[in-house]
Amino acid sequence: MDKLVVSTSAHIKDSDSIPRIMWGVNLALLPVLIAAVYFFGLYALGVVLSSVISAVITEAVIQKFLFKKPVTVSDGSAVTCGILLAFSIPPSVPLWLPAVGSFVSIAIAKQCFGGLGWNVFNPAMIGRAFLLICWPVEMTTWTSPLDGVTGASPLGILKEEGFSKVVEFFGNRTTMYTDLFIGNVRGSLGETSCLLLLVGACYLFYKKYISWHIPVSFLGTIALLSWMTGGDPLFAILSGGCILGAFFIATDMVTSPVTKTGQLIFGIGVGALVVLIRAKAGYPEGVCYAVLLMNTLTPLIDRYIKPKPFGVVKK
Amino acid sequence: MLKIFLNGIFKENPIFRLALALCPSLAVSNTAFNGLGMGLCLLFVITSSNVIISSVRNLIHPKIRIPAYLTIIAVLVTMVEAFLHAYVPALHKSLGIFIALMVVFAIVLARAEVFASKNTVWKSLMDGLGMGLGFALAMVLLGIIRELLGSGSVFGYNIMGQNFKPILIMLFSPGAFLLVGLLMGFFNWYERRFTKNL
Amino acid sequence: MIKDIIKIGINLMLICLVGGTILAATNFITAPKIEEVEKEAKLQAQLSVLLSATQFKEIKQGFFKGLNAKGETVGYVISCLAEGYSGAFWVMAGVNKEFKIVRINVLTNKETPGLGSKIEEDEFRNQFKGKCVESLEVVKTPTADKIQAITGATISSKAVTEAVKKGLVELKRIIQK
Amino acid sequence: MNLLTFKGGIHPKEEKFYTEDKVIREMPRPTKVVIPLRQHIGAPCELKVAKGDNVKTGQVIGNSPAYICANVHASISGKVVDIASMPHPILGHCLSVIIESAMEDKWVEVEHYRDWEHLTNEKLRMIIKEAGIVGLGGAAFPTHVKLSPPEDKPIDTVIVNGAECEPYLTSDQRIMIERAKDIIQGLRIIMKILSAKKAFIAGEINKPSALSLMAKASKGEKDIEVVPLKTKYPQGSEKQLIKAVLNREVPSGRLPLDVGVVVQNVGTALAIMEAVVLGKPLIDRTVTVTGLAVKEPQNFRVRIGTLFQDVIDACGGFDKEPGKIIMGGPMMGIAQKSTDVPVIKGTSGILVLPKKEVNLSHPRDCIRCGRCIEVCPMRLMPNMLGILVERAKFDEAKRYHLLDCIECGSCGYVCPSNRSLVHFIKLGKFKISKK
Repeated sequence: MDKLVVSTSAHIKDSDSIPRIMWGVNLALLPVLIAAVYFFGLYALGVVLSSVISAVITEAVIQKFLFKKPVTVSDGSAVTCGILLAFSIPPSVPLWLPAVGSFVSIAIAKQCFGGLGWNVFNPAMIGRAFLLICWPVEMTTWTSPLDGVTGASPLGILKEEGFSKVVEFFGNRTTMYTDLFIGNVRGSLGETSCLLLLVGACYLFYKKYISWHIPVSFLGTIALLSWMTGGDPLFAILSGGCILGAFFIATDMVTSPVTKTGQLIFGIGVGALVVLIRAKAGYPEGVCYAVLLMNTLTPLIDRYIKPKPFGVVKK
Repeated sequence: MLKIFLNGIFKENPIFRLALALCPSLAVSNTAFNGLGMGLCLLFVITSSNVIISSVRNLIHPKIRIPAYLTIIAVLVTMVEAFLHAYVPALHKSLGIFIALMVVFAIVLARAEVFASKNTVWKSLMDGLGMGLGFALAMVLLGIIRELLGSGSVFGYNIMGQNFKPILIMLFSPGAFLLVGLLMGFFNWYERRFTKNL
Repeated sequence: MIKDIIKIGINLMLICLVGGTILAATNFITAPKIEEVEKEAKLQAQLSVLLSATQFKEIKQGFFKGLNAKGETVGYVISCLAEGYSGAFWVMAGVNKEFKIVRINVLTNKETPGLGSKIEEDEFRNQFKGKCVESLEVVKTPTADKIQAITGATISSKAVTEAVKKGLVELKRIIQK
Repeated sequence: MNLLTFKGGIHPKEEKFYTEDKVIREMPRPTKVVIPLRQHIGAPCELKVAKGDNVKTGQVIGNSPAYICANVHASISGKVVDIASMPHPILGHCLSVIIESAMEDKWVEVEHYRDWEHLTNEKLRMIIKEAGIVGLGGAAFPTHVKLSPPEDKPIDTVIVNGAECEPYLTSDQRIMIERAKDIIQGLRIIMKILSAKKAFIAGEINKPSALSLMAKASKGEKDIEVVPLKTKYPQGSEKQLIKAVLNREVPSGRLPLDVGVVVQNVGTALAIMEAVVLGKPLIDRTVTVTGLAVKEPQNFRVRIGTLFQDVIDACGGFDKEPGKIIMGGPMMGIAQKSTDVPVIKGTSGILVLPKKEVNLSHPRDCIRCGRCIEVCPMRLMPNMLGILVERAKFDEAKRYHLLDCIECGSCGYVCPSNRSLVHFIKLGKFKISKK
């Protein structure tokens, strides 16, 4: 009787919590991991494990010894970060590479900013950008699924030789779309299988961990802009990291705007930047940098896109 | 006197504590050699500008002190550039525009305004030496770390061996930016620990 | 008020006068030396691509004729501007009398260190030896008669090749006129 | 079916099954009551009795000449044994009159008016003020003040609030089922005072029998309409209710009467009827005693001043070890330190949560998921308010409309980081009011 809890309302709470959401996202990424192992072999599992283990250890060590705060690795956010990083790098990288990337993701992009909730940039994408700058050769060596032959990714062919060569590479348009959709193409570990990415995304929608605003505006903008610039909209969406980025990376709660309108703007911005980078910049793929660039605008969007409070009349 | 000298090296290190002169520290600290060269140039410029400005501080009309200081600094920098070009062309080539840019380095004008214009020649000399040396040491430190991680060597000598995959970002300004940030954090942390023990 | 202005004027004038004098003196000392250094550097650069020559004569801006000790033409040196990945840079190419490349040299480049900057390395440069205009084309696969791009730095490789090719074509036009 | 509602809000587990079928029973007269002199918003009452006095039920023991104030009455007859500062469910401590019960329940003489239609509005307001009636939904704002709108703001509509959107609570629902006719009569009195032309009785659709009984009771009365609302929290909040029923938006910082509406809780309507027609001052109220840790959850008619412990004992005591005792509902109620606090006019329920239902997990930093923004019925940004108050940036928080918050707790309910957003907002309001 003497131990009654006294706290401010509300006294009840729905069941969602940070660990539930983060582990939910991890669960949604599981089918993609299976696809990665199927297409790229057990080595892919090694890459993911190296990334995840490094992320978890980094977070735990920094929280415990540097900041002397409670260790929160069990909430799964470090694991999510590690998986996403591993999914966005080529399958044939040496195993130390994802580990270094995860270290940078967690140490610099996440903990330096104050930990989960305060990071301005998507940690996994910072890790990837770091790796791409530091080891460009390893980060742009793509191997074919199943047989492991290296060569250019579809987007690389598009950049260098034009769209007709891409179609030629796949055989015809139908096989191109099916291969891209199933994931039987060269590309990053977790980017290739649109089908299983969508399966995971459906789970996130079902759990309401993500809303439609960012994915739809992101993919819609890419399709629209590539159609307007004479490209193939379906190819633009299915190739590269678009699907992974739209459903799992750009939708990161911490680094995207909080309001729905803001999220629409964010998605449109990312989409437009992806098309711009693919068309005009040095890289064949631009999801990573597009997301990071829009991350910088998130605080601005949140500052100007606010809900109109109940009963407040616009002057 | 010694205190003024040491002040610039650690307690008010231009890069890590005052966060001044960040532009050159990001741009030309990519190798230890460049860092050292830049550091020595600045050491010369800031020391002589401090000495000259402090010795003429009572002659200059307060209304035009900034243009006057800038003229003095510009003369010194131009001299440095000319001599480097003539006698150390290699360094001149790798430092490039940043030698001329020393004119507008915040740290030089800041010390002139904050310190030299209010203190005696001797004190200003010490301050200039301390600040210059602090800057030079910081630049060499940055240069060593960046060269080691970015090219696997220090002062051109390969250290990391052939299998080392250089961390290329360290050769770019973003890498330097990260490094400066981390070192600043380290210095803050160190000072906080240090003062707590007192 | 007026007194102040005069005072400020004299003040500034004195500073500029003294500063100007010092700079003039500096210039007097260093200018010849700088000229010498620059000349030497240029000669070294030209020599590095056309060893058989001992002196060079400018035939047009950026195009030099290489002469040996006897005053015979042994080849040409072209300095060409390449549009690289992170800005323009100078490439110097030595050409023999048959308009085949002897050597090329990348002078000032800001290409990505460790990647685009590999255009400075011998492995890439040596490919140009003996090539004529027609074989100056970048491919991605190992090749004997063309130029193989550096992995991950196609743009830089292309920039060098294109620049040299352009210079070579121009040189031919000048000489054959 | 497209039911009326507002934008935002949440739908927590209703948990009404504990008590929704339990007929309201009169709780046995307690042996002792503690009646605080402050149970309403406004000026505190002045003491009108002395230690050792004998009082009768319904006797005024505290009143005040201030306008915004409600009289306090003795809720049982007996002897004033002490006047002291006692625990209070909202204020912590408050000067209270402690009455020990006599054998008999003797009432003071009361005047009552079956034919109240002939009374002047002034007289009716007077009766309501004398009876000490306050809003029984929980806010406890003196009702006579609410029924005296300024001349330049005519009231066209009265809404009787039977939404009872808080989980667990069923007292309003039971009143509507058992006293439908009386509520309509109370509403008639309100409409007469305000000369309102139209009245709505609004309730959430999860109480179909209450709504149909209200509809039956108001049959043939053309100006009274029963509106079913979507079951959604906080449907019972005044501003959200007006938005749902009339699609009128109360301007920020203003009152319902600015849009020509007065909202009264069903309990208040009943109390008005009892005061006018039966001459009974507000000495008791319906309280839902519920929660998993209570042995026999009940809807009780409880005398004001009865201690929580006595009420819980009347329900058979605790079934499990209590973890949290809340006055009111789980969303906006106030957690109590002990059971030594009395039932006051604003006590709509006593909710006892067992240990395992108490949320003890630690709050984390905001992860900017935006759920609080989605559910906020006032369309604020609770995440920003929380962070700004945490950093003591109260002026900035004010610019984010901190003062518009109705403290419904929806944001805290959905927050995956488990942040006490209402706590921060209450703190922010307090700090701003101090400035």
